[in-house]
Amino acid sequence: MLKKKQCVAMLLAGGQGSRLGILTATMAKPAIPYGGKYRIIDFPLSNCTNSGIDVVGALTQYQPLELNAYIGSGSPWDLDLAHGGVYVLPPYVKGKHGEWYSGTANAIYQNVAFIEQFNPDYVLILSGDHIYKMDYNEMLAYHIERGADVTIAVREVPWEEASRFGIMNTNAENVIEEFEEKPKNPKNNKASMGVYIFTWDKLKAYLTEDAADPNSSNDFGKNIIPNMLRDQQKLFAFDFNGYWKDVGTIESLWEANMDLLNMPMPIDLYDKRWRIYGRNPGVAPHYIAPGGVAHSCLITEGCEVYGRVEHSVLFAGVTVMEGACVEDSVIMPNAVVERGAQVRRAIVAEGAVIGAGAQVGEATGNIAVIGQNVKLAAGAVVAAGEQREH
Amino acid sequence: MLKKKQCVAMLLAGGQGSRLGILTATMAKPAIPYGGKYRIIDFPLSNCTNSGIDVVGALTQYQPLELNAYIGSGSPWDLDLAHGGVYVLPPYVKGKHGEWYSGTANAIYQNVAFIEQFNPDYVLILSGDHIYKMDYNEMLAYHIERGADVTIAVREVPWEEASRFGIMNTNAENVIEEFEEKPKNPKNNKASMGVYIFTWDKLKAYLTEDAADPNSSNDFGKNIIPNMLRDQQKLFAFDFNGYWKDVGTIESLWEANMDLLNMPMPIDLYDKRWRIYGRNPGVAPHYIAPGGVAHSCLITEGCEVYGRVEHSVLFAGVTVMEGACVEDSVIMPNAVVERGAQVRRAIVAEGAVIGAGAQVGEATGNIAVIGQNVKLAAGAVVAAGEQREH
Amino acid sequence: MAMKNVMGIIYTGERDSYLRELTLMRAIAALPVAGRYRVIDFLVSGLVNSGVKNVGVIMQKNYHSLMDHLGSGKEWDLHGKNDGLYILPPFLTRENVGVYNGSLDALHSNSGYLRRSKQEYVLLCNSLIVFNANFSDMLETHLRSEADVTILYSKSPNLRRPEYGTYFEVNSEGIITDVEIDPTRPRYENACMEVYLLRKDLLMDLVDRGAAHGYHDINRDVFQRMIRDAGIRMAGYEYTDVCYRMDSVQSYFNFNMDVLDARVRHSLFSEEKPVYTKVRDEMPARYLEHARVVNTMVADGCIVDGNVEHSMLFRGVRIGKGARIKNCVIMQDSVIEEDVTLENCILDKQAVIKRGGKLIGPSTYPIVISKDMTI
Amino acid sequence: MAMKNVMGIIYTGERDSYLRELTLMRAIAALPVAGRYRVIDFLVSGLVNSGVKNVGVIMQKNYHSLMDHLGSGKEWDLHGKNDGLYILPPFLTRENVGVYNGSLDALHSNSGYLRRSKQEYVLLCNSLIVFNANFSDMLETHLRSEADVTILYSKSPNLRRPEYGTYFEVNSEGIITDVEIDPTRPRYENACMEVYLLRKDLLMDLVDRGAAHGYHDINRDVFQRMIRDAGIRMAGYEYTDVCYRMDSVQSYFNFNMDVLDARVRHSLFSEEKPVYTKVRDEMPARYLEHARVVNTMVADGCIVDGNVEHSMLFRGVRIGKGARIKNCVIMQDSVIEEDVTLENCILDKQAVIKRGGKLIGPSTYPIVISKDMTI
Repeated sequence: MLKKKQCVAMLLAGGQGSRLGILTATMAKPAIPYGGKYRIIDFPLSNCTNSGIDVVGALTQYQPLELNAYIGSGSPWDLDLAHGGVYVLPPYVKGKHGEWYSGTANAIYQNVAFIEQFNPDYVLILSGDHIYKMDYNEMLAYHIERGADVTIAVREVPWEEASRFGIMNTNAENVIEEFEEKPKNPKNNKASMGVYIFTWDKLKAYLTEDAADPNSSNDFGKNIIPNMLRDQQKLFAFDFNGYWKDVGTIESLWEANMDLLNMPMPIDLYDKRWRIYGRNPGVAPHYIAPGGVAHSCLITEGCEVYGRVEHSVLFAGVTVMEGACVEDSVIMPNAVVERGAQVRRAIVAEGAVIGAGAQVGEATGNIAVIGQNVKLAAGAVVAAGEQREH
Repeated sequence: MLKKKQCVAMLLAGGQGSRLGILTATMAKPAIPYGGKYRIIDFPLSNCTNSGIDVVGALTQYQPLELNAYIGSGSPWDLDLAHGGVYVLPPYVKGKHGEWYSGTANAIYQNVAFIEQFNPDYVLILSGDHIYKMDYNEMLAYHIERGADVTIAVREVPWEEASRFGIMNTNAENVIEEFEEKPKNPKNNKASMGVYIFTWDKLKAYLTEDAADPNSSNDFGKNIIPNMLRDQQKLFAFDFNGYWKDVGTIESLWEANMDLLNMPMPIDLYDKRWRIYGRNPGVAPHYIAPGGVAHSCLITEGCEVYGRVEHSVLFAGVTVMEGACVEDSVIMPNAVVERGAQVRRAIVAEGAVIGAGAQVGEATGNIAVIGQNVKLAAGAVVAAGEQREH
Repeated sequence: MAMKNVMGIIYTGERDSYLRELTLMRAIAALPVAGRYRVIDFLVSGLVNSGVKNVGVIMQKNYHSLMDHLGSGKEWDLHGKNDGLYILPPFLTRENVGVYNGSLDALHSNSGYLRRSKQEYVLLCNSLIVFNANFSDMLETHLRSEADVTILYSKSPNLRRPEYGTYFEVNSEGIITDVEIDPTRPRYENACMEVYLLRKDLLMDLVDRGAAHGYHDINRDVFQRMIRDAGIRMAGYEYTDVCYRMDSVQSYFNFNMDVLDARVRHSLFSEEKPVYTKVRDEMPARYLEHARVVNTMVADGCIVDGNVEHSMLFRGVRIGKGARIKNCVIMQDSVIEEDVTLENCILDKQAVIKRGGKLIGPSTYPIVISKDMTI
Repeated sequence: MAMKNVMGIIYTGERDSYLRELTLMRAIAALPVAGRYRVIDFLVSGLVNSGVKNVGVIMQKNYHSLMDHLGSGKEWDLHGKNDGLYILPPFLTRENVGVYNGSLDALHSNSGYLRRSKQEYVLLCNSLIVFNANFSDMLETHLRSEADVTILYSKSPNLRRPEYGTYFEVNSEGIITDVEIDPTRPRYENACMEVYLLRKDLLMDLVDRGAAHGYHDINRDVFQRMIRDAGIRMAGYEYTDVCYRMDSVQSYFNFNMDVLDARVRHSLFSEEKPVYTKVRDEMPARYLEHARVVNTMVADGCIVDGNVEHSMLFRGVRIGKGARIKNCVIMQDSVIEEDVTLENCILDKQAVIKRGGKLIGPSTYPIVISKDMTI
């Protein structure tokens, strides 16, 4: 019934993101708001649609509700197609029993039947927690040209950070000869971006082998790639030089937002030929009142600014009342900063209310976090690095 | 983020349908083909869209893949909306653990957060395994008018069959006073159709109570409705007089298809104001060859008939070769009946091939079934009532 | 009765000469307003929010930008195969190369669409009044009153014009008892909003009869004559929220400036009655180091480094350092270079004001810079 | 290079007078064919199946049914906000009430759309030839040959016409070396299919220059002149599968009858190259007790109780008991009552032949019954 596709994308969107603390208590990591109007998942989805890849299986597991509602029919990304589009794929019962995804490779293995419906030649594996713009089609052409079994996108990281990543040791032709997960003494600084293109037959064979191994942790980095190296399959590295940010921690999420305030922006979100799409809140342009101040910041539609906003990112529907001040902060959708409140170096999650005169965060130190829908009492004080869930 | 809706529909599409034998070995019951071009789930989905109910949560569990691909973005039913539409809802992990739906009520309970997103006043509960046309909006108006807590659609069944159903004992005002599940000596012949409208606040309270009861089987008929009767809530019956068919067994599925060959058809599928929508195979009109014969049958697009088809239903892309004969049978999509084969009183599932000269079924007796993609050898004989899975 | 039994028809062929350059290449319905909308968005969204599932838009001249804007109706969830948004351009057949001679002519040409639609009632609207209504109450009142036609009206001074418009007398039962057309000074404060609710079969009958009499305009030639007829019950339904008529450069300018007022803004844009429009997927507006913006609405995609006061910035506008903007409406993708001074101006799309430029208009007669102009 | 870097433009303003009543109220592109399709479906599906994501359809006169059919492009997955299906009706501005004077004029009017589209190549097509192609090979050949323009041609006798059409001489490298236009008897067997592949910037340049010279038709005035020019490399690409030109009632009739042939049917309709069309959600065709149907295609929604031989039944046709139908094309929703005899007829949509009626035309000149006629 379904049309053959050259390449199908599988997006691992199930990450629990526990290092993001209370921000992921009620939503999956890929659903986290970023950059004033996006969610993290907008980046891989927009990259797919801009690359001409029009079948995306989004593998969800943990807290899929918000992601489900957010993805909906897929129309914001032009993925509401009769022949393809975006499918949300949670684990399901087969025969008499069912099991949750036990690892990244297991998540794909459990969806082999989904992939086979499209009879693809190649499968693109993506993760849902990075900010970057990439033409997967170029990577696919590179993969096909070299007759690779798997191509792994890599980027050079500072040598001193290399030991935090999965490092690819390659020869001069970019053939991967060795893979080291978080090596103490890295021989190379090419880190895996978690973007893989597999020739589907090969991947299927390795997934099947992996599933039969009771000692496997069913993970691409720990099992599939090492097994392929062991068998001397053709593994290539694909160099990527653009902006790439893992937003796995509170600090890195805050930083990724602050990056957009730099001149020039390290990632161009104005490019009409590579738009980042997202679900639109459908509200009026924002309003800066006679007493409002907005400097070096991003403000999107639906906001009302009566106070002062400096070096910050405001999402849709945020209100900053008179005398309030927001600095070096990220204020997520529909949050309210009441009269005279001060928010500094903080992330205020969706729907939170910062009571009049409250103080959140400090001019230096760690990022303070106010959780979703938290109503902070008037005059409350939240220290640097503190997280408020209630 | 989501718009308030007066009424949200929740469609229980997780039925394993074990009484349908090998037909449901690889697909969920609501995905079973019916009537030449429909799937069973097309009926509740089309009823929703025709009734103006534009949020449908489809609760899947068992073999959701085909259903997922079939529902896709929801566009065949005009349910690919930015504000609402159809959502496929499998069980998901909350916090550290997850659980499968343990019963019909549990399936709704696990999706309370989904429903709450739309802040509805009423929730319509549907099941995915009945063939009928019904204006849920009329039932909703009836529910609202009476200030009911729950309204249950009922139909009169022959008295002799009443003991197979859930029977509602009502007073003259259609108030339900007693509910008996499969009573030995029924006092009434009003059977529940498994279509409920609940006032959402009430339903939520009873679901919560039910979830806390470790002895409950978490079922609407066994637990929720009896508990509401116990507490003397306002339960109303809503009479439905149209065609309604449970296609829970091989015999009833076959019968429901044969019903469409009667004159006049017991269910009007020509009505332009109440179309039954489905995913279209997108193939050319069917072709009857110079030697072909078609009598008293339904044939849809993409078929090629070189042989004889009598009193049968042919789905898209079926081929009946020269000298072959199909009688009193249901031939599902893309099946092939080769030269000289005889098919009588049978259901041939999707993609099956009946080899040349084979004989499937008999002119009397039980229905023979050939499973999905089964290749029956030339000259093979399948007796009445037999099921072939390989 | 549910609103899904009502279809909307929007006639977009209004006279537009007082809007000068602004409507040279677009219908009034396609005029950009309030930073990211077009005039027609309010009406289509109002219909959809009320529960209407079938909306026909009658196109007249100049409809390319309107068609492009409405597209498949997807933004309004009007893209189904059943009902949805229907774009009805003038018929050009082998014999007839043409433009409608008026709304009645247009309705007559589209009687096939009317007949095929399954709704029993029609809300017939013009597209030059901006308001954000829920029509459910109007429908209930119409059914209760047993009137043949119910007409929406407003007491807002924004609609009153000398020598232009239709004004009613409405009695205590809501029945229209007298009507004035284009009076020098309107005697009645109830201005017709040109939104008519009636049974579809009655409308089709009126259209047939009107066409047979050689009439062209359904408002003037049919409804207004009917008000004077005995035997036909015309009721008025008062709309009490804000509304604006877009019939001149001045009224267009005033509307955009009024939206800066919280009362007007919150009345037009609220959570219960969202206004949908075509999405551009721009990034949020970016304020640079020297930005000083007050009492202004700013849409996504803008980059502001200058001074802006009491203005409306549409999507993708650039304001350079040192620029001073006051009382301006600046449409999509216009570029204001460094040290420009603008006061009381309307810049159409993609206008460019070069570094150091200065344009100061009178507040009663704003300067209009045409689309794509570079100054 | 991927086909997503190619945009399609379909010009639908072909001359249609030999199609008589069939095109009185519709463009050739909107002619119903093969039981459930319109002529344009084959081309749009072919483009989409080849990987084209952006298709512009230039509308001329008579385009209501075509617009209604294409809708938002959803059936072809061309309904995105990025790329998709663009309907390009003639410009009617405040000054210009008009119809294009030809394809070149139409392209010139739509140069804004061309410019905004991000594809580098254009496949420029006419809409009166029915074929189901995958254009990827043509693109590869074009790139390899380094030709400026590649033109699709066919040796099929179905395209050859006396005194009409364009015919090429093509050398062994695929380069077009001579051209004949409207010859009394074509000397070359290679008939131009009026599908041109070229760089967008070259097309825009040709259109600009053509418009400046007052030309109207891009085929005759631009491409065919260019073939004779030195310095411009025109290549031919042969299409070897079945193709039909819809330029007269007879060719329309023959096409529908030929589809009954398995070779033609399987060439036009295959799993790899599905043809998409607007969906009607009809129930399957229903054969009643007295049905006797042979060598016939039958679409969904039909109810047949009579005798039908060598015919094409569109969706929703009713054939009464005792009726005898032979060599007929019966369009959507037509009703043939009991005991009717029809031979060599084309019934347009919603025609009704009353009980006992008899119409027998000559096979070389089928009788045409217009839409909505009752006989």
